[in-house]
Amino acid sequence: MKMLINVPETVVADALRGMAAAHPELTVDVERGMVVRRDAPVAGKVALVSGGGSGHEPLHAGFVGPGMLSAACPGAVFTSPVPDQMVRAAAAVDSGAGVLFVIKNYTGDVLNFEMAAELAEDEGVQVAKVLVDDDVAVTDSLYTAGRRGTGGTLFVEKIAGAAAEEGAPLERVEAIARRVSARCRSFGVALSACTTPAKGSPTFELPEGELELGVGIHGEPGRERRGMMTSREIADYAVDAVVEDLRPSGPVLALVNGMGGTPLLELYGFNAEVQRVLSERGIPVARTLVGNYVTSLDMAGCSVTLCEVDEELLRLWDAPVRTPALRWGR
Amino acid sequence: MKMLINVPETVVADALRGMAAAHPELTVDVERGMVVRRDAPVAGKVALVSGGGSGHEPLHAGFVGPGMLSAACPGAVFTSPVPDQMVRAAAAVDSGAGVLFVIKNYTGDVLNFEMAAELAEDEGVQVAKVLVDDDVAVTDSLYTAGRRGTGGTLFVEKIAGAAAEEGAPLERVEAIARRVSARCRSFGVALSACTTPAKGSPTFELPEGELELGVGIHGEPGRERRGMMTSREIADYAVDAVVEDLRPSGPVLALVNGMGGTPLLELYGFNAEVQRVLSERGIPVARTLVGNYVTSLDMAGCSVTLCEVDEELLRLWDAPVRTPALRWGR
Amino acid sequence: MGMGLGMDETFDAGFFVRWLEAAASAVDREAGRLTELDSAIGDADHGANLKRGFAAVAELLAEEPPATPGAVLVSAGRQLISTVGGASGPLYGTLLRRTGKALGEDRRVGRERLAEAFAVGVAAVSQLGGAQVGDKTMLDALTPAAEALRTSFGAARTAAEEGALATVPLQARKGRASYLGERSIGHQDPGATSSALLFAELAETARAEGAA
Amino acid sequence: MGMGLGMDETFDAGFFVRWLEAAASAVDREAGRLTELDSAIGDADHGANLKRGFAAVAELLAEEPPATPGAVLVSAGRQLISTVGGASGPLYGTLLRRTGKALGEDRRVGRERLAEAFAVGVAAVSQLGGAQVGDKTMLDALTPAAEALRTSFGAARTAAEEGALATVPLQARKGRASYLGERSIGHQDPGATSSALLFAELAETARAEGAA
Ligand SMILES: Nc1ncnc2c1ncn2[C@@H]1O[C@H](COP(=O)(O)OP(=O)(O)O)[C@@H](O)[C@H]1O
Ligand SMILES: Nc1ncnc2c1ncn2[C@@H]1O[C@H](COP(=O)(O)OP(=O)(O)O)[C@@H](O)[C@H]1O
Ligand SMILES: [Mg+2]
Ligand SMILES: [Mg+2]
Ligand SMILES: [Mg+2]
Ligand SMILES: [Mg+2]
Repeated sequence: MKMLINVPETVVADALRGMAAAHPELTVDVERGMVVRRDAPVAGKVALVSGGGSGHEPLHAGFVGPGMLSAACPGAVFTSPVPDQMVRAAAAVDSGAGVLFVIKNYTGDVLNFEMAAELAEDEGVQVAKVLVDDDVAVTDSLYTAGRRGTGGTLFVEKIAGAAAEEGAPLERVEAIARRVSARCRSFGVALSACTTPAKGSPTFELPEGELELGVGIHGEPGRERRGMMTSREIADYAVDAVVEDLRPSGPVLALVNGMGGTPLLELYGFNAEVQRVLSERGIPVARTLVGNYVTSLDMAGCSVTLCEVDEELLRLWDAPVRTPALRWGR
Repeated sequence: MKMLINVPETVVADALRGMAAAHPELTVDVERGMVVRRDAPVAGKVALVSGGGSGHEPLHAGFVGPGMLSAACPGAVFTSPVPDQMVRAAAAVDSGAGVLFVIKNYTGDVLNFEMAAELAEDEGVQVAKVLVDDDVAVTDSLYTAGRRGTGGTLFVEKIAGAAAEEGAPLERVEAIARRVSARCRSFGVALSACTTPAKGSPTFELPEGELELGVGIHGEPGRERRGMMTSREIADYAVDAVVEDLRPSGPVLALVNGMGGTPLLELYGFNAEVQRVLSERGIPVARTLVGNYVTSLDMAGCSVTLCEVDEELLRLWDAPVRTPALRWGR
Repeated sequence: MGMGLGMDETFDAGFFVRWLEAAASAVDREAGRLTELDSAIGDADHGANLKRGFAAVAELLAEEPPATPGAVLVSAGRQLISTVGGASGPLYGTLLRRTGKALGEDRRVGRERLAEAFAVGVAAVSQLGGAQVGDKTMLDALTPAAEALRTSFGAARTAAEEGALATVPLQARKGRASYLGERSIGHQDPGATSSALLFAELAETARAEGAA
Repeated sequence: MGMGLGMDETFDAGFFVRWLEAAASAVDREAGRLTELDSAIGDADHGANLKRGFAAVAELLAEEPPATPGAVLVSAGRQLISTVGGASGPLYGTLLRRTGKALGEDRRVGRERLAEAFAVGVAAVSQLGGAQVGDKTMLDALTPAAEALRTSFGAARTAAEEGALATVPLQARKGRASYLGERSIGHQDPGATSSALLFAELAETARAEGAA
């Protein structure tokens, strides 16, 4: 498998250096593994810190900026960051108003962020935490590590980020983040496996005529493997999986997300099918976002995330955001 | 080769329907194959119309909006649009101030846009044209169809679009577009071939340990094929190819572009190497844009475009833009 | 050959409609091969392009059959321009449109008259695309075919086929294949191949109606 | 065995440094295999994770060798937490840190004392990650190994190895492999495998110094 890299060991540091050059509006600390809003700490504002394994770009570092994250801590590829990163990031962005950790539900992320929270609190930072576990492909039971965090992260980070930007106190930002997290569900589909730089070959075998339904963003297998399906069939399956779990009673935000290797042309076409299913199911769509936002390296495939919103959450979604990957409003 | 599609025949129409759903701020005419700024025609403003084969998304439709294109005409995959599309788009966006056609230099695009220009002028629209031919991998001689248009298109559309938005008359918008086009050069590298929906298998053979230096955005071969190179070596080769042709004497804008299948993580890492070479060559970089902007379906690889700018062009680059794929300023 | 038909046999609009319908079928049948050829030295769409265009031509002609040979070709040419795109759309569209225009308003035209009109159409293609015989394009089939049509439909077919085959050793100087430089040598040009297909169907249509 | 050393043989800080250096080499050597195992039921990074972490441990210990066995383990554990990430970083980090803490400040510790401390460390791992023996995690190797260490280093090595092998038929209930459900059956757990590696190196280090 060919990659546009030097050596696997330096991919994350190289990417951070490249990001620093492209985004002078961010402070990128390559050594300490963190990307920080240049104007942080913002006086009186609650800070949001997230992070996770690399390989899901633009998540999380591409979401740092006014209206969204205060800092992101990228780990090695598919490996959660270490507590030191989050502790330093929290110290860098805390204005005294406290810090919300946005944590995707993976054993590694949870353990490292929890350790970081303890250490940061020891240093006098007030820390709240929100867990994102939106992937309905995993049964949330005692027999699993629980649902995985995927596309819902974008909604949590954007909406809670907007609340923080408006000046909401930590408790309220945390409550909003939890509300969003509770109302997000996702389902992912892989058409091809991803290849990590360290391994250099696909992380799982997906024969030519098959796809993986319910894949995770690290190439974790999902519900089942099937013969190739059309865009229409995939949309039916994915949207139904999400809707059956979420059972929305009001309008939703829709994220039609690419896993990294699927062309935007196909993704937009897939969105047409997603919208068709949603309309057939009578679910009103307030806003739709199409693109590669929560990726899995070069994996071909897509995911659908729905987030049920009330007026307040929709207003916060529409609020201005200025980050490398999400940008709107003034 | 698996794709997230229904049938090859409908991919472009499907994508346009999906785009319409995601972007209520655009008018998408699926039947007539055009994506138009919702507020067009804008009184007194010169309009910009571009287009080309599909498969290069977000180019061009993703660049429609205030500060950039007035309309885009997507053709079939890798096939230039037909004149009827551009004639209708010109009619839809012309306020009387005239229309600039931004044309990538491919035989098909040139012929179809030229026919469209004649027909539009017959209908009373004043049409100016700018040709983008920035790909230094092709020798510009009597023995070729001339240099291809690739990443430079983004600079031409953005900067000329900003001039039009400011109220510059057609002559001036055209002059600026030509100035940008004359000062843009690109070089592309493929790590894997792309697969068109119609063909269903890679459009060229690229063995595992090799890459194609100087590839075009339709998978056209370039200067040479070599054994796999590191990000560092590729940056040296690509930047030098561009710089030797452009010979900039002032600051440049840099576009570090993904071909579609290369993860953003790798692309940012590649940018670090591009910046290193530029700094070694003593070329100041005014702005850098990293991402998948001028793609070639699922091709893995990258391209580097440099655009030498003076103060005016830089100011126009920085001017506000509000499109699905490029968005900044207020 | 002959079949009792003389030198001054003429063809009406229906003949040209039947030819273009046959061409549409042939292009549909051979689309994969044309795309395959275009994949080697182009962008793998030539078959899909012509399939889309000729299907639209056949549909249009079935809906609104024009009254004269010239009108059939002009209308088919316009339809190709409006539906194909790429390089081949304007070029084939111009070929048919200009050939049709050269035929004027006559309700029936003879082969030699057609050959002359085709020469006009081919010249227009050369002017539009700036290519000459030997540049490894459709002109390498069209030019000798139009010339040989002065002799017979069969000769035109053979000339087009030979012209297409003769593109194999050439280095492309126009169109997308020109980017390949020397690497374009050894491949048959897709456009010349589709041109040969059109002339083969023309000869077949004529033969089916007893003409040579 | 024996080699003239009695039951009450004790080990100093240097012994633990040598063990962790040997572990770093072993992890470096076996990184590909660990990643391969993690690729089957995880995310293909376990080898790279531990390689990075143990290299950092070896470097730290070479630069600032702590004076007591407990300090060596605490410092190594902290370094793992600070450099590994993922699930295994906090878990292995906690194992060593809590084992080290349990050893207190003594300059030399005996095997039985070490076994007791390990039991404390293993319990901390279980508490932190919420996993039990049988969940197909590193605990399936660590728990029997800590227990067997009461008998001998060799017994601990064997127990860890058997524990790792015994994960093959299990269905994972914790960590990333749990997403696989039944599909996790038939694969050996990468974390249990690396745990076995650590106890193998512990036994080797002890053997090289004449202990059993
Ligand atoms: N300048 C030209 N003059 C004549 N024919 C050309 C020219 N450029 C391209 N062609 C013909 O067009 C064919 C390619 O058509 P097609 O694949 O449909 O368009 P595109 O190259 O835009 O993808 C070539 O094989 C060649 O025969
Ligand atoms: N909750 C847990 N308790 C104990 N061990 C665990 C737990 N979750 C995962 N592990 C161990 O961690 C190993 C995976 O480590 P690693 O691949 O480095 O981290 P990650 O799963 O975050 O990629 C698994 O093979 C398993 O032995
Ligand atoms: Mg991991
Ligand atoms: Mg084409
Ligand atoms: Mg072609
Ligand atoms: Mg792992």
